Amino acid sequence: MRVKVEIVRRPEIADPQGVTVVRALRELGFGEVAEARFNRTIVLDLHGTDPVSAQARVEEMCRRLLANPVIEDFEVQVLEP
Amino acid sequence: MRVKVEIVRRPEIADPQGVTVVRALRELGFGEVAEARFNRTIVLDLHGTDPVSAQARVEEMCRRLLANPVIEDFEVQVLEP
Amino acid sequence: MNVDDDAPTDEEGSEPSVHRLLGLTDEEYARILSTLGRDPRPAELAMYSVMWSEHCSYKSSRVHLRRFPTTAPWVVVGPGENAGVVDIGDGWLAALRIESHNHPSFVEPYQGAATGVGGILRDIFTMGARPIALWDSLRFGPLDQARNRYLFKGVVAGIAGYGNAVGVPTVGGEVGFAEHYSANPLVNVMCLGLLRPEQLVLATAGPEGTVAVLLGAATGRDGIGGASVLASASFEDESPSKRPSVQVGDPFEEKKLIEACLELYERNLVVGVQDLGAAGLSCAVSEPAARAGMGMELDLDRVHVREPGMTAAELLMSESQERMMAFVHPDHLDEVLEVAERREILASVVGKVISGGQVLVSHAGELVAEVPAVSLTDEAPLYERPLGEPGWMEDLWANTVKFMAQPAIATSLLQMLNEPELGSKSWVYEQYDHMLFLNTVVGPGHDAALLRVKGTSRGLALTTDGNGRLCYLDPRRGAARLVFEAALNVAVVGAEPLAVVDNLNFGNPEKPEVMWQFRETVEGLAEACESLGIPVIGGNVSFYNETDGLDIYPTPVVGMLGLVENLGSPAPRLDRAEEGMDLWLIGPEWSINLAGSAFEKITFAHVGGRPSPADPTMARAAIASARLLASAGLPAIHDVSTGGTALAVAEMCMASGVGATVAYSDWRHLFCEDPHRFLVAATPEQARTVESIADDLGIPAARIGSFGGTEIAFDRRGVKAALDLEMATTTWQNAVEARLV
Amino acid sequence: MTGPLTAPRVAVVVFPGTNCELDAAHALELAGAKPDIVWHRRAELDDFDSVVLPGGFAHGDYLRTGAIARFSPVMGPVGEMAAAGKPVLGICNGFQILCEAGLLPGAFIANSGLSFICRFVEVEVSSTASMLTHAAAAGQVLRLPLNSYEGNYVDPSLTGRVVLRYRDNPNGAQGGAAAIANEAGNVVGVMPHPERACEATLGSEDGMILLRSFLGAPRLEPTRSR
Ligand SMILES: Nc1ncnc2c1ncn2[C@@H]1O[C@H](COP(=O)(O)OP(=O)(O)O)[C@@H](O)[C@H]1O
Ligand SMILES: [Mg+2]
Repeated sequence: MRVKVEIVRRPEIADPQGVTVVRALRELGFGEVAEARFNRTIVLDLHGTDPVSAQARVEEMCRRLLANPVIEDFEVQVLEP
Repeated sequence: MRVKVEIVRRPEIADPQGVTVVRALRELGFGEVAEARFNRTIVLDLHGTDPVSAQARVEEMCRRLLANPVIEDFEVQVLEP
Repeated sequence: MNVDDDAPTDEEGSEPSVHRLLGLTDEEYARILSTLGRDPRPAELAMYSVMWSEHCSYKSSRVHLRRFPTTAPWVVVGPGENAGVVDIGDGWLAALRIESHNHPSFVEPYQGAATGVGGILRDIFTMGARPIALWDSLRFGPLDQARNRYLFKGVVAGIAGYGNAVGVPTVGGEVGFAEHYSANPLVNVMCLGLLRPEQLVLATAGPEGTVAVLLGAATGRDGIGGASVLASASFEDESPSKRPSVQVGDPFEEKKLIEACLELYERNLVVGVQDLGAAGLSCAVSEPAARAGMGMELDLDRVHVREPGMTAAELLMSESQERMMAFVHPDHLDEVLEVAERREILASVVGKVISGGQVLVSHAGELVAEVPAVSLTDEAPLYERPLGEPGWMEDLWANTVKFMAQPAIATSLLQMLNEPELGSKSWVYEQYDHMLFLNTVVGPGHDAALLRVKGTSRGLALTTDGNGRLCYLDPRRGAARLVFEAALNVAVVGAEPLAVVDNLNFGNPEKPEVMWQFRETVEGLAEACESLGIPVIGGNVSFYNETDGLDIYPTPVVGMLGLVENLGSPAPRLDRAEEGMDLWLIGPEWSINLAGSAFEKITFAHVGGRPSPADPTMARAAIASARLLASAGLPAIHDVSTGGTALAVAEMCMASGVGATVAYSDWRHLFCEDPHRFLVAATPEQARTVESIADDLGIPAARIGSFGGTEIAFDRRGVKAALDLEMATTTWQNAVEARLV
Repeated sequence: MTGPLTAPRVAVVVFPGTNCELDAAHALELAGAKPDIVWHRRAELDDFDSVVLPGGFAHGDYLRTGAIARFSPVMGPVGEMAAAGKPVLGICNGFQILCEAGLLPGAFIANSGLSFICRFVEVEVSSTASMLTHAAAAGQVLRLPLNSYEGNYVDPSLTGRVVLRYRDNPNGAQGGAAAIANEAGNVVGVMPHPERACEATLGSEDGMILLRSFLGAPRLEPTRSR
């Protein structure tokens, strides 16, 4: 079972990497870039489980370890069986 | 226009971070985790452009700056107008 | 380049094209045939190809490297092991080694540099030493090209990312820029370790029955066709088969590996240890076996792997990082495995030492290789490649600048301060943890780093020097001058030069001109070391630094270790000059030779003429006097090097935040870079000390100016050329950083 | 390790990847303590008066700095000591771990300049109501080495008490925070390294003021941390 987790920094928290990349892109001639935000995705492969419980277990992993609730939200998506 | 870029480390390239997180998850009782791979996503907001040219421009940004072609592949997805 | 295990069978033999693809010549292949008396199996061919690569076998350089002096009473381990080891007294030994990671850093700067750091650390802790300091010597093309900026930033971030996380401070380094490195940056990293004599471990397999335990990261298809093979091919070759699978560094794994290995040594649980670098498992079994005069059985099925389905050849060639092979007496095996488990690293028993000298490798239950260990190591090919002085040397020497008039000194100096080559490198070293372990008494930004050895009164000084432009103009003179400069650099922080490691970065050794540069360089280094009585205890050779047929400048980098027996008064530092102090120049009479100088390069874009030779007698006097002055408590001492006296004065002024006025008679004196000169800041009361030390050693000392004011001023019979200190400092401080944003 | 008989016993915790433990122990000893290096699997710290989580890269800083370390067995007793009002100090990576563990508010993100920063910085004592700063003078300026990539403090809750503030905010930290204390003041996180500034030969002795303060701190009332 493959599950994808996207960890998104909450919008009110600064994203220095995003700020830097916008500047660099504009210098390269991509003047249309207004904003950039960096997130992390983690692709997990799980042994023998079903989509429903995989979803629940990975959400649990996010709450306990993968995301920091002080600054991050997360989104879990079961990709394939 | 909002565009999402997913930057994926090529599968044959080692991912030490993934290895460490698998170990940590297993210790926390998530024994079903077989593998974890870390990727990056970048969400870009672009001024006044259309989906077709946005797609092309962002692919160009990936080739020039956002992705490292030696170890990474990328995927561009136009999210909303 | 994956070697397909199924393709050529035993009976048919390997296709000749396979050996060529692997970088073996037809003669080398014939040699394998005659060693084995049969066609090699694919796994065997893989082993020969990596072990006989230039990178692992030193086949083009070995005949020359024998020229180095390598012995001294304090040398415990000379060249040949993973690192050199010297006795520094008070029950401590120091291990030192330098390594290049040029080609991988060009392919992927962050990971290339990071894994370079990982590799040099393993060379040090393989010896039983705890790594206590790193040092980097870097060369890039000019920063006005985006690609060079990318490489420079990536390499520095990679060194920082790995070194900081693994927990070994990077206490200094050097960076140079020249067009010749545009398509071929140089990334050399030096590491210093400390150990107790009883902890010394050698890379030997031990007696029959010793078990081989593979520790650390899982093996994947990393760098196959990478460092060892790629190092023998040029960058221009972009065929997919030669594109390496980039190795990724894992400083966390390495940190665990360091602590685990150090515990094994402390508890005396290993017979020998070999790190896995280029040539991976092939090297880790054959070299220790050959050293022990034994053979080895290796069972590839027991290797812990990252990806399924790897062939025997891939497993044998893989350059996966953060792996070590420990050779363990069977009685200690359980304890070794317990240490690994507690330290949270993987361990697999993969083989054992056998008598008879054969390396026997099995995979999927079958014997896939059976070769004499020494045929892979000591009996690797050795070439005496043709060499010849390049036709252009005479022209180059004759090509001097004719100066019509005195240039504007202040403007020239400002122009030099604005060059990345001479500007402040704080953008680099502030990204490196240079303070960990609480030993850094003098850190980056000075001529050498000075580390205290806690629990003793001793200090160790560390530096590297390299100057491609100088060595291009005269490899022998240039190389000799580097040794003297490095020795003087450790002397100005109060240390006695103790040992040299060298990193020889050269072009294509198949070109006679390059081989000539190489031979000349080795001669120059050897002569200088001999004249100072300093042994060469290790080094590294990097050939094939060429792209599209253009070779880099011949760039030897000399690493020097110095010893201070008594760290008493505060060590001299660049930033301790003060208003009212005198400025002294110690060294031979003024010279006007500007060949190879930064001044000619920067203000006239000229590289030509013949640099002055070193003078061993003056060198010894300069080194000894600098050291005595440092221990006599002189506040600031700084050698005159690239940029000449003018730049050296400016560096002291900028660091100390005080101006100076310097008297001169011929402007060329200010920019000349001839060797064996250094500057001293001294209070008027210290004048006697300066004079008497210089006198005793027979080296001229002249008071050439004094510190004070807010200008760096040069005065010729009342006519003053002055540069505002603040403007100088801002320019110098921005020379690198401002070009990167 | 030597020291006066009454020397406070300090546990210096080592996680896999920690690298400042010997430095912390060295400086604590100079400051008069009796430090012991303790492996992260240890599940009790009964013998200790206080605990220090030193700097480094626990678990490689993988995932998030401090994220994995907070689950180590030793963090149980660290939490108990924090609740009991005993001095708990996190330095650099140790600070990040305390935040992840919820013993201090806030979190860390990359420095605003996106570079690792290793150099001396100046910090001002903005509050003396903490174990780390009670022996210092309010407004006093200290010179300490900074050594971090993720030193940029963010605290959406605005509940941490800033006890040291950068004079020239080098990493973008919210409110210029260089050190934060909990409400009771017994749990403190500091981003610069006081242990690197305890000897004149290393460039500064200002760190000694903080470490002595930490060691001499009286027992405070139990905390009501979140
Ligand atoms: N790559 C680097 N890493 C760390 N420190 C560096 C690096 N490059 C330069 N430095 C520091 O900056 C100082 C100035 O460098 P450099 O001009 O090369 O010195 P020198 O003239 O003595 O050879 C050095 O003392 C060194 O410690
Ligand atoms: Mg120098």
